[in-house]
Amino acid sequence: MRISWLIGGPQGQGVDTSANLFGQAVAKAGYYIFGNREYYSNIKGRHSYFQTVLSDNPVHSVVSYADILVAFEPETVFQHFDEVRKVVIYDPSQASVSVPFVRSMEPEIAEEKSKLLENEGLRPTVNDAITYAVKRGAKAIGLDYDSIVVKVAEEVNVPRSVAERVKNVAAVGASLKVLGLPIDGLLEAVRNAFKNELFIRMNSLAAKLAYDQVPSVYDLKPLERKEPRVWMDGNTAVALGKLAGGLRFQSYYPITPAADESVYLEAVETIEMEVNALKKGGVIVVQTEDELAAINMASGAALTGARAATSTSGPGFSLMAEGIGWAGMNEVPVVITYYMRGAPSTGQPTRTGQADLKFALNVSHGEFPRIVIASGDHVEAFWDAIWALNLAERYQTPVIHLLEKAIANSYVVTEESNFRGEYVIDRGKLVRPETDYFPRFQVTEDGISPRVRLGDAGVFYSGDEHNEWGHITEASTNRRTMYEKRMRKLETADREIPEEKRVNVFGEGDYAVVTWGFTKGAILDVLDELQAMGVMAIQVRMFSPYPRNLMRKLLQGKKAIIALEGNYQAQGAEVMTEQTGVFPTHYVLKYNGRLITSDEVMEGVKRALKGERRVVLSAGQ
Amino acid sequence: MRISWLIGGPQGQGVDTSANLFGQAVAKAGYYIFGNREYYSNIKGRHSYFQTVLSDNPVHSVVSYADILVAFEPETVFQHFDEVRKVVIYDPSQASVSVPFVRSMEPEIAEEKSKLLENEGLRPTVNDAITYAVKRGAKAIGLDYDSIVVKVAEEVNVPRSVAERVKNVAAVGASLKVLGLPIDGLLEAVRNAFKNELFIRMNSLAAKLAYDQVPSVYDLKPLERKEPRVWMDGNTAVALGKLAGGLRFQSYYPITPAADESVYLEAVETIEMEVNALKKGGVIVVQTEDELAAINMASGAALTGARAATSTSGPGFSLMAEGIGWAGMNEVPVVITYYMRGAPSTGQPTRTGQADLKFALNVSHGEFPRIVIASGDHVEAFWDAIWALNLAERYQTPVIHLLEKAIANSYVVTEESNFRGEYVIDRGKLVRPETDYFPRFQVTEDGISPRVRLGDAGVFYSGDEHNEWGHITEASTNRRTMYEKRMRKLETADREIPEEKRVNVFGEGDYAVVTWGFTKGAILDVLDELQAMGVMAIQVRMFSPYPRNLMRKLLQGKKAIIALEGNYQAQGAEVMTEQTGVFPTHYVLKYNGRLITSDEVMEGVKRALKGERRVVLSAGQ
Amino acid sequence: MQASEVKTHKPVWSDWCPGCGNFGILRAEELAIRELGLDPKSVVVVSGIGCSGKLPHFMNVPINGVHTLHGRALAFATGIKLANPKLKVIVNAGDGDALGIGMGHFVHAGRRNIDMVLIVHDNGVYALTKGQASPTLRKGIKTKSLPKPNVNEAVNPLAVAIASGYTFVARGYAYDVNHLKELMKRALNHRGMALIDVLQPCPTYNDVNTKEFYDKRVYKLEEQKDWDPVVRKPEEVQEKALKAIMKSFEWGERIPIGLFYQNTLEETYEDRIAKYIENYFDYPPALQEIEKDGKSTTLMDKLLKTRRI
Amino acid sequence: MQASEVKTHKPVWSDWCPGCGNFGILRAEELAIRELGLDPKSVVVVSGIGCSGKLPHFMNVPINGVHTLHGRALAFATGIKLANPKLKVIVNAGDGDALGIGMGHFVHAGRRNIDMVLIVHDNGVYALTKGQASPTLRKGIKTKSLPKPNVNEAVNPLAVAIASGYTFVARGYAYDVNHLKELMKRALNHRGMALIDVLQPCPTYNDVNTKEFYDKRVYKLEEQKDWDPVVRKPEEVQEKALKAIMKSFEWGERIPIGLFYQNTLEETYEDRIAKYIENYFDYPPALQEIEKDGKSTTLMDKLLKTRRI
Ligand SMILES: Cc1ncc(C[n+]2csc(CCOP(=O)(O)OP(=O)(O)O)c2C)c(N)n1
Ligand SMILES: Cc1ncc(C[n+]2csc(CCOP(=O)(O)OP(=O)(O)O)c2C)c(N)n1
Ligand code: SF4
Ligand code: SF4
Ligand SMILES: [Mg+2]
Ligand SMILES: [Mg+2]
Repeated sequence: MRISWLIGGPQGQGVDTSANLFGQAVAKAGYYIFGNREYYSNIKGRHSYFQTVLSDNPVHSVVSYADILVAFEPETVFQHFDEVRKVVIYDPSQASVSVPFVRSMEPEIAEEKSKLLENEGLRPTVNDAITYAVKRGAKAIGLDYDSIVVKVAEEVNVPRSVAERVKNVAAVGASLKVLGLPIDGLLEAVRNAFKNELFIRMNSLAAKLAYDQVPSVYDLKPLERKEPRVWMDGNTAVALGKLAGGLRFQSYYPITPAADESVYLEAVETIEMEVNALKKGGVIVVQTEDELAAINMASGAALTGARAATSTSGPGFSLMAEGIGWAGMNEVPVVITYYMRGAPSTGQPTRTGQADLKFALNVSHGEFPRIVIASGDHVEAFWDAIWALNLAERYQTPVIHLLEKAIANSYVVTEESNFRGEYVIDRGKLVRPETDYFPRFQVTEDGISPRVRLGDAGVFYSGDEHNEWGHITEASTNRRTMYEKRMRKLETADREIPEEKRVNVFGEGDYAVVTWGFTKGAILDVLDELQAMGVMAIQVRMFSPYPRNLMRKLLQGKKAIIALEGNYQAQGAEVMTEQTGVFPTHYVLKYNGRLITSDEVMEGVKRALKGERRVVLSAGQ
Repeated sequence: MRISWLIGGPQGQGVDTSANLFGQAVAKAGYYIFGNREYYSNIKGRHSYFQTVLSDNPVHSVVSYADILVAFEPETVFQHFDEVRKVVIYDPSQASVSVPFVRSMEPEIAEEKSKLLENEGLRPTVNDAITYAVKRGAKAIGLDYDSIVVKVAEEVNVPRSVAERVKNVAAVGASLKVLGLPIDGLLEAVRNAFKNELFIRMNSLAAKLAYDQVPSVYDLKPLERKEPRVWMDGNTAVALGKLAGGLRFQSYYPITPAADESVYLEAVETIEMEVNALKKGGVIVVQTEDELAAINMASGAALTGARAATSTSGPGFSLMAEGIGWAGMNEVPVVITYYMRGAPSTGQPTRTGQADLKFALNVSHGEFPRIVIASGDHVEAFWDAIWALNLAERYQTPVIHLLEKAIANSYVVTEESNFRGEYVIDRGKLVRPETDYFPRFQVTEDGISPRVRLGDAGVFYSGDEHNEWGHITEASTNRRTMYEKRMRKLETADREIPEEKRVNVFGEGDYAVVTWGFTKGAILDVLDELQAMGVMAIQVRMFSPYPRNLMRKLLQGKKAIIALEGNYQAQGAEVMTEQTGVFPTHYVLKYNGRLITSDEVMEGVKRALKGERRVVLSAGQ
Repeated sequence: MQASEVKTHKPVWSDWCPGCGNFGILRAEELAIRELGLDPKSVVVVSGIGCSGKLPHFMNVPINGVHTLHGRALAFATGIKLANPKLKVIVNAGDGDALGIGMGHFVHAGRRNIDMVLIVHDNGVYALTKGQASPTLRKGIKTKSLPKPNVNEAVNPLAVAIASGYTFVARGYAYDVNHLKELMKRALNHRGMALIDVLQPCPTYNDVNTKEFYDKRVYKLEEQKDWDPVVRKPEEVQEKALKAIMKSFEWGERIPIGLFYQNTLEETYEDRIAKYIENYFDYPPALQEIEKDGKSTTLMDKLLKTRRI
Repeated sequence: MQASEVKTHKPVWSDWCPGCGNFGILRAEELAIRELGLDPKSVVVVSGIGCSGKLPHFMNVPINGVHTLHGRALAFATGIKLANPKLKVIVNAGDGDALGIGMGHFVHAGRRNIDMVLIVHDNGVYALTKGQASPTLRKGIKTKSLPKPNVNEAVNPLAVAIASGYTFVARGYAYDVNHLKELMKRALNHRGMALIDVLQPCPTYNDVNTKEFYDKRVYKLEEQKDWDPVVRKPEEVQEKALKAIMKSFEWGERIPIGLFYQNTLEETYEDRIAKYIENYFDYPPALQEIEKDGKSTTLMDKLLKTRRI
C-alpha cells in the first residue's frame, strides 16, 4: 500500500505547516512517510507544493501522481489537475476562476495547462480542471472553506482575515477523513506546532469542521510501531552525522538548499561529550562573507586539529575551487558538503539536479587526491557525513560529500535505530610532536604523513610546491617526490577501502541499472517489480577512488546496462566508462529539475528494455 | 644538426638579455631556434637559465642536455655540470667555490648535486664539477671574465661595479666563437638591444674580448634564408592571433605565465583596420581586481558585441569557475586563454604543467557546452586563438584555449608566412533586430539562437533558468527545452567541425603515441626516429567536442597505445577512454615541472615498447 | 509549449512580497528613465542575485536586463560599459550582493570612477535566502529571522564608497518614490561612479528597519539650508568628503537621505582610456566592424613585421 | 634526495631583492615576537601570495607558517583563530593581496573584530608578478615597471579599515625597524582586529615610493603632542574615528606613521561566541577530544530523540 498526498498553495501561506501537520498525524498513526517539497526561488506568492507518500512499509521516494490532491486556491488546481488519481479536494466557491486571473502562474505553465484542457474541449477554469480529473476517475470533494472560516471567526472571535489562515489546516483535517484515519493525531500535532493558544483553538476547530464535512474514501487503520521512529530531512541528517563524527567547526555562506544544515548546527551551540574533565564541547558555525572565505576558514580550522567542514551548493562550490586545491596541496582534512541543485549558474536554486558530479571529481587545477562520495538517501547521508570526516582525516585531503536538493529538502519517517550504532572516529596519523620544528610532509610509503596541530610545533604550509618541512622548493626531484607522495594517498585509499563499501548492489539479474544519489530511493521502492523483470541495480556511492574492479565484475556479461541519472550527459556513466571501459547500453535520464519518481524508474527501464536507447523522463510540475 | 646551448645565472642579472642576444645572433646567421626559459618564482637572486636549441632545420623543443653550457657564476656550474656534453664555459677564478657557499641554491639541489660528485670521489666545488663534465667528454673552457671586466672598465671609463654587468654578454661572445660563427650578428643585436651608447660600447667590447679569448669547437657557417622569419614566444603568438581574430576587449588579473599576453595587447592600443569611415579601432585591456571580475567583465563586454577574452593560469581559472558557468547558461561568446603551470594550488608558478585538462573540461557546476582546445606549438597557438574566438561566437558558449607555460615562455624562430594567411571571422548568428524586445534564446534546431548586441533591442539575460525572452521561469517543461537547446549546440559543433581538424596525425605505424599540447613539438623533433620504429603520433587538439569517431578509427588495431603526457594521471588518456572505451597500453609521463624533451620522448617510447607499463621522465633542473 | 509560439514579450509578474520596498525602487527607476527621456534600448540594467536581483525582469520598459551572479553585478557592468560607453548602465544589487560577497568589486569600482549608477537595495537581510543578517544590519540587532542577535558590526556603505573614490554618493528611501526618482535622475546625469544606497524595508524578514521605523526618522539633506555636498573646486575635495563621511555616521533618531557627496571634477575611467585609444567614444569595441566578407579587417602586417628577426 | 634523510629544519634563504623593505618587516616581526616573550609555537603567521607572502618561511623562530592563497590569508587566519583562540595569529599580506583581490575579506575582518594582527606590505606594486600597479599606488603615478601612468585611484587602507570596524589602525615604515617593532608589539597586545599598513619600498619595481621618498616625508604621530588616538569612552568612538580618517588623508610632503586609531572597548568576535558556547576559550574546537578508543565521544542520544515522531 502506498498513497500519494499532495497539497499546494502560494509560498508563505502555510503549505509547509499543513504538510508537516499532515505528516505528523499520519506518522503518529504508524505509517512510514516520504515527503518532498517543491517551491520556487521566491519568498511569497509563487506556487509551492508538498507531496507526502505514506505507506505501511518504508518508503524512499515520490511518485509522479497524486492519489489525493488538496487545494485551497485555484493555482494548485491548475498546476496539478492532470496528476490526480483518486481524490481532489478543492474550494467550490472558486470554480469559475480561470487561468488568466492567476497572475502568479508562469506564462509557460498557464499555456501548457490551458492547452491540456482545451484538447479535451474544456475551458481553463477551476471547474473544468476538476471535470478533467473526474473524467479520469478521480472523486471531487468540494470543501466549503468559507463556511469553516466564518465559523472559526465566530467561535474564536477573531476577524475573518485572521481566520482565513486556517484553510490549510482545514485541508489537512479533510485529508485525514478521506484516508479514514482518526483526527486525534492531527489535533495533537496542532497543539505541538503552535505556541499561541488562540491559534491552537482556531486550527483545531477548523480541522474538526473540515473532518466532519467530507466522506472517507480510504479505510486506513492506525498501525503498531515496534520501535521509535524519527522524522529526518536531508539537511538535518547530515548535520547530525557531522556532530556524531566530531565536527567542531563549520563555515558557510547562505545558499539554497545547503544553508539549513548550518542553521541547524548553529542552534546546537553546546555539545555534550563523554570526556572526563570539561564535559561540554561546542561547534563553531561562522557565516562568512562569501564561499571563498568559507572553504579557506574551514581549512584554517582543520589545521588546528578541529574537525572542519563547509556546506554549499553549486555556485558556492564553484567559488571554492581554488581553496579546495590549496587543501589538496597542503593535505588538509576538510569536508565539503555539496548539495546539488538545478545548474548551471544560478540555474534553478530550489529544484533538484544531479549534474555536478564531474565538476566535483575534477575541481580545481592540477592533480591531488579528491575523495568524492555520494549518498543515496537520508540514512546514508547521516553515515556518510561521519565517513567523510574520517576519510578526510585518514587520507589528509579534501572530501566532497555529494547530496541533492532532493535529499536535503525531503524527509523520511523511519526507525530511529537507523541512526544509532557505533560512531567510529579515525583521526589517522594525528600526532603530538616533541620537537620545536616538525616536518609536516614526511615522505612515507603510503603517502600519508604524520600530522600535528598548529600550536604543537613549528610547522609550515604552502600552496607552492614544498619540501617535507612545508617550505617552498622548486627542485625538480623534490617536485616529483612530493607529487607522487600526494597521489599515493589515493592509491592507498583505493587499497584500504573495500570496494563493496563503495557500491550498493540491489537484487540480481541479467540487466543492470547503474545509478547514484537520490535515485537509489526510487529504485528501492520498485525493487520487487524490477527483480521480477530480471533487473538488478547498482548504486555507486564513492566515485573517487572509484570501485573499478568490483564494477567491472558487476557489469560483466550483462545483457543491458542502463544508466539512470538526474542529468543530461549521464555523468556517472561517463565516469564508469573512463574507469572500466564499459559503456552503458541505454540511458534513462531526467533533468527538468524534479525528482525521479519510482514509477518513472519503471517506465524508463521498460522503455529502455523495449529498445529506446535514450529515455528522457519529465514528470513533475 | 642540432646544438643545445644553455646559459644560467641569478635571476635579474642579465641571463635573459644574453640569451636573447645569442638567439638573435644565431637567427641572423640563418639558423632555426627553439628557446626556453626556466626560472624561479622569484624576482632576484634565484637560479634561472635559458636553453637555446639551434638547427639548420625547424626545431620545436628542447633536449635534456647542454652541448654548450655557459656559466659566469658557480650556481650554474653546480646545477648543470651533469648535463654538459661538449663544452663548458666557466670562470676559472671561481674554481674553488663550493656548494655550501652558494646560498641561493635550494638545500635539496645542493645535496643532490653534492652527492653526484661524491659518488665519483669528487668534492662539491666548481673545479670538481668541471672535472666531472670533462671526465664525461666535455671540453672545459675557462673564460677570464675578470680581465674582460677590467679592460672594459678601463677602456670605457666606468667603475668596475658597472662593468661587472658585461659578463653575460662576454659569455655570448665566447659562445659564438665556440660555434665558429662570426661575431657581427651579436654586435648588431647589441646595438639594437641597448639604447644607451655607453652600454653598447661596453657590451660590444666585452663580446669581442671574449670572442678572441676562446677557441672554436664547432664550425658553423651562416646559412641562406629564403623568406623572412619571426621570433615568436607563446604569449605573443596568442596576442597576435587574438588581434587577427578581432579581439576588442581583454580583461586580466596579473598571473604568471599569462600576464605577458595582456601586457602585449595593452601596448598595442590603437589598431589599424580595413574599414571605411573610422579607420582605427582599439582593444581595451583592463587590469581587474581579481579573476572573478576578469571573467565577468569579459562576459559583459561580449554581450555588447565586442569580441572578448580573458587570459589566466590555474589559480585564476579556479576563481573563474562560477563566471564560466554564467557564460554557459547565458550563451556568451567568451574566450578563456588558459596557460597551465605547475599545479595544484600556487604550485610551481613558473614551471610548466599539463594537469588542468579535466578541470577545464568540467569547470563549473552543471552542464553546458564547454569547448576546449589545446595548442601544440607557437604557430598552432596563433591560429587557435583565432579559432577560439570564432568557435565562441558561432556556438555562443565559452571556449577554453589551453596552453602551457612551456609554450608561453618559450620561443621559436620560424617563417613569418606561418602566421600569414586568411584570417577567417565567423560571427555566427549575430543579427540586428527590428523590434523593441528581442527573444534572445529562441529555440532552434541546431540549438543556436540569433543574437543581438545589448543596446540594439530590449533583451534579457539571467543565470537562472530562463525562457526564450531571457526571463526566469521554473516550469519543468521549459527547463527541459532550454537545457536541451543549450546542449544541442555541442552536438551541432560536433557535427560541423571536421574531426580531422581536431586531431593531428604524424606518420603511420602499428604503434601509436597519443599526446596533446606542447609535447607535439618534442615528437616532431624525433619523428623520423619514431617512424623508423613503426611509431606514429596522434595529437588531440580539441577535447570538447571530442573527435570520438576518428580517434576510435585511429586507435583500432594498434599494437601499443602510449599515452605521452605532462601529468600524473594521464588525463588526456582518461578522456580518451571515457570517449572511446579504449585504454592506453603504456604511459610515458612527466610531472616534475620541466618540459618533456625530444630525447625523453625517444627514451620513454623505447622503454614502453620494451615492456615498462609506466615510464616516468624526470630530466631538467 | 514554447515561447517561440508566442513571440511577444509579456511583462513578468513581480513576485516580491506585498509591501516590499523593492516596488518603490522599481517605480522610481522606471520613472527616472522615462523622465530623462533616455532611449530604453540603450539602457542596461545589471543586477545581482537576491530579491533585488530580479528587478530588471520586472521593468515595464524595453530596457536591457542582465541578471548576473551573486556579488558580481559591478564586474559585468564594467565590461558592458567599457565595451560600449554609449550605453547607460545601471546596477541594482542587494546589500548582501554589493557589500557582502561583492565588497571587493564595490571598492574597486570606486577606484575606477566609471560612468555608471549603482543602486543598493539596503534591507539589512539576505532576503532571498530567508533572512540572514546582511552587512548593513547593525551588531546586536535581532530581526525575526535571526536565531540570535547579529554578531557582526555593520558596514557603512556611504563612508566606504567615499573612501574608495565614488564621485556621487547618496542615500534614498524606497517609500519616498519621488525623492528617490530625483536622486536617480541626478545620479544618471552625473559623469562618474554613483552610489545610491536605498533604505528598503523588507516586511517579511526585517521587522526592525520597517516603514514605521524609517518614516519617523528619515529627513532630507536637501532641506537643510547649509548642506552643499558638491565639490566644484579641487581644494574642496577633502573637506567635502570628510563632511560627507561624518554625515554618513548619523544614524539613530534622525537618518539623513539625499545627496551626501558629489565630485564633478574627476575624470572618468573612460576619459583615461580615450587618452590612449583614438576614437574610443565614437567607435568603441562593441561597434567596430571586425569582419568583412567573412574575413578579418584587422591589419596584421605591421605587427608581424615587428617580430622579424 | 629526500628531506627525510636530513630531518633537521634548515633556515630558508630569504630570496628577496637586496635592499627590499620586506627585510625590515621580517626583522621587526621576529623582534616583536621575541620581546613580548610569546611562545613561538603558539604563534601562527599566515600569509598570502606575493614577495610578502614568503615571509613566514624566512622567520628564524619556530613559529607556525601558513602560506596561503592570493587574497585569502585573512580567511584562513579567521578559521585558525576561531578554532583555537589560544593561538596568536599574525597575517602578512601584500597590498595587492590584502587590498586588491582580498578587499572583501579585508572589510569583513573589520566587521568581526577578531583578535588578530594584519600587516600589509604596502609597496604600491604587484611585485612578484613584475610590478603592475597595486591598489595603493596613486593615480597618474608611473613607476618604472608601468608602461603608462596608473589609471586607477588609490585606496586609503587606513580609512577603509576604520570605516569597516578595525579597532587598531596604524601605519609603519619598513626602514624604521624599531618603531615598527613597537607598533607590532602594541598591535599584538591589542585585543581585537589590528591593521598595520607598512610603507615598504620595493627598490626593484617602485622607483617612486623609495627609501629616499619616505625618509624625508615620514614623521611619527607619537611625537605630536596633541595626538591621542585611543578611544577610552564610548562617546569618543565617532570623534576619534573621524579624526583618524582625516589624518589618514595626509599624504604629500609629510606622511604620518604610528597609531591612528585604537578602540579598546569593543568586544571581540570570540567574546561574542563565548556567550553561546560554554568553555569556548578553555576548550576550543581544536582541543576537544572528539575520539576515545576509536569511537566518538559526542553524545547523540538527546539530539536524536528530538527528532522522534
Ligand atoms: C555564490 C552564491 N552564493 C550564495 C548564493 C545564494 N544567495 C541567493 S540570494 C542571496 C542573498 C541575497 O541577499 P541580498 O544580496 O541582500 O539581496 P536581497 O535578497 O536582500 O535583495 C544568496 C546568499 C548565490 N546565489 N550565489
Ligand atoms: C588567484 C591568483 N591570481 C593571481 C596570482 C598571481 N600573483 C602572484 S603574486 C601576485 C601579486 C603580488 O602583489 P602583492 O600582493 O602586492 O604582493 P607583493 O609581491 O607586492 O609583496 C599575483 C597577482 C595568484 N597567485 N593567484
Ligand atoms: S523577502 Fe523581503 S526583500 Fe524579498 S520580496 Fe519579500 S519583502 Fe521584499
Ligand atoms: S620585487 Fe620588490 S618587493 Fe619583491 S623582493 Fe624585490 S624589492 Fe622586495
Ligand atoms: Mg538584502
Ligand atoms: Mg605589493
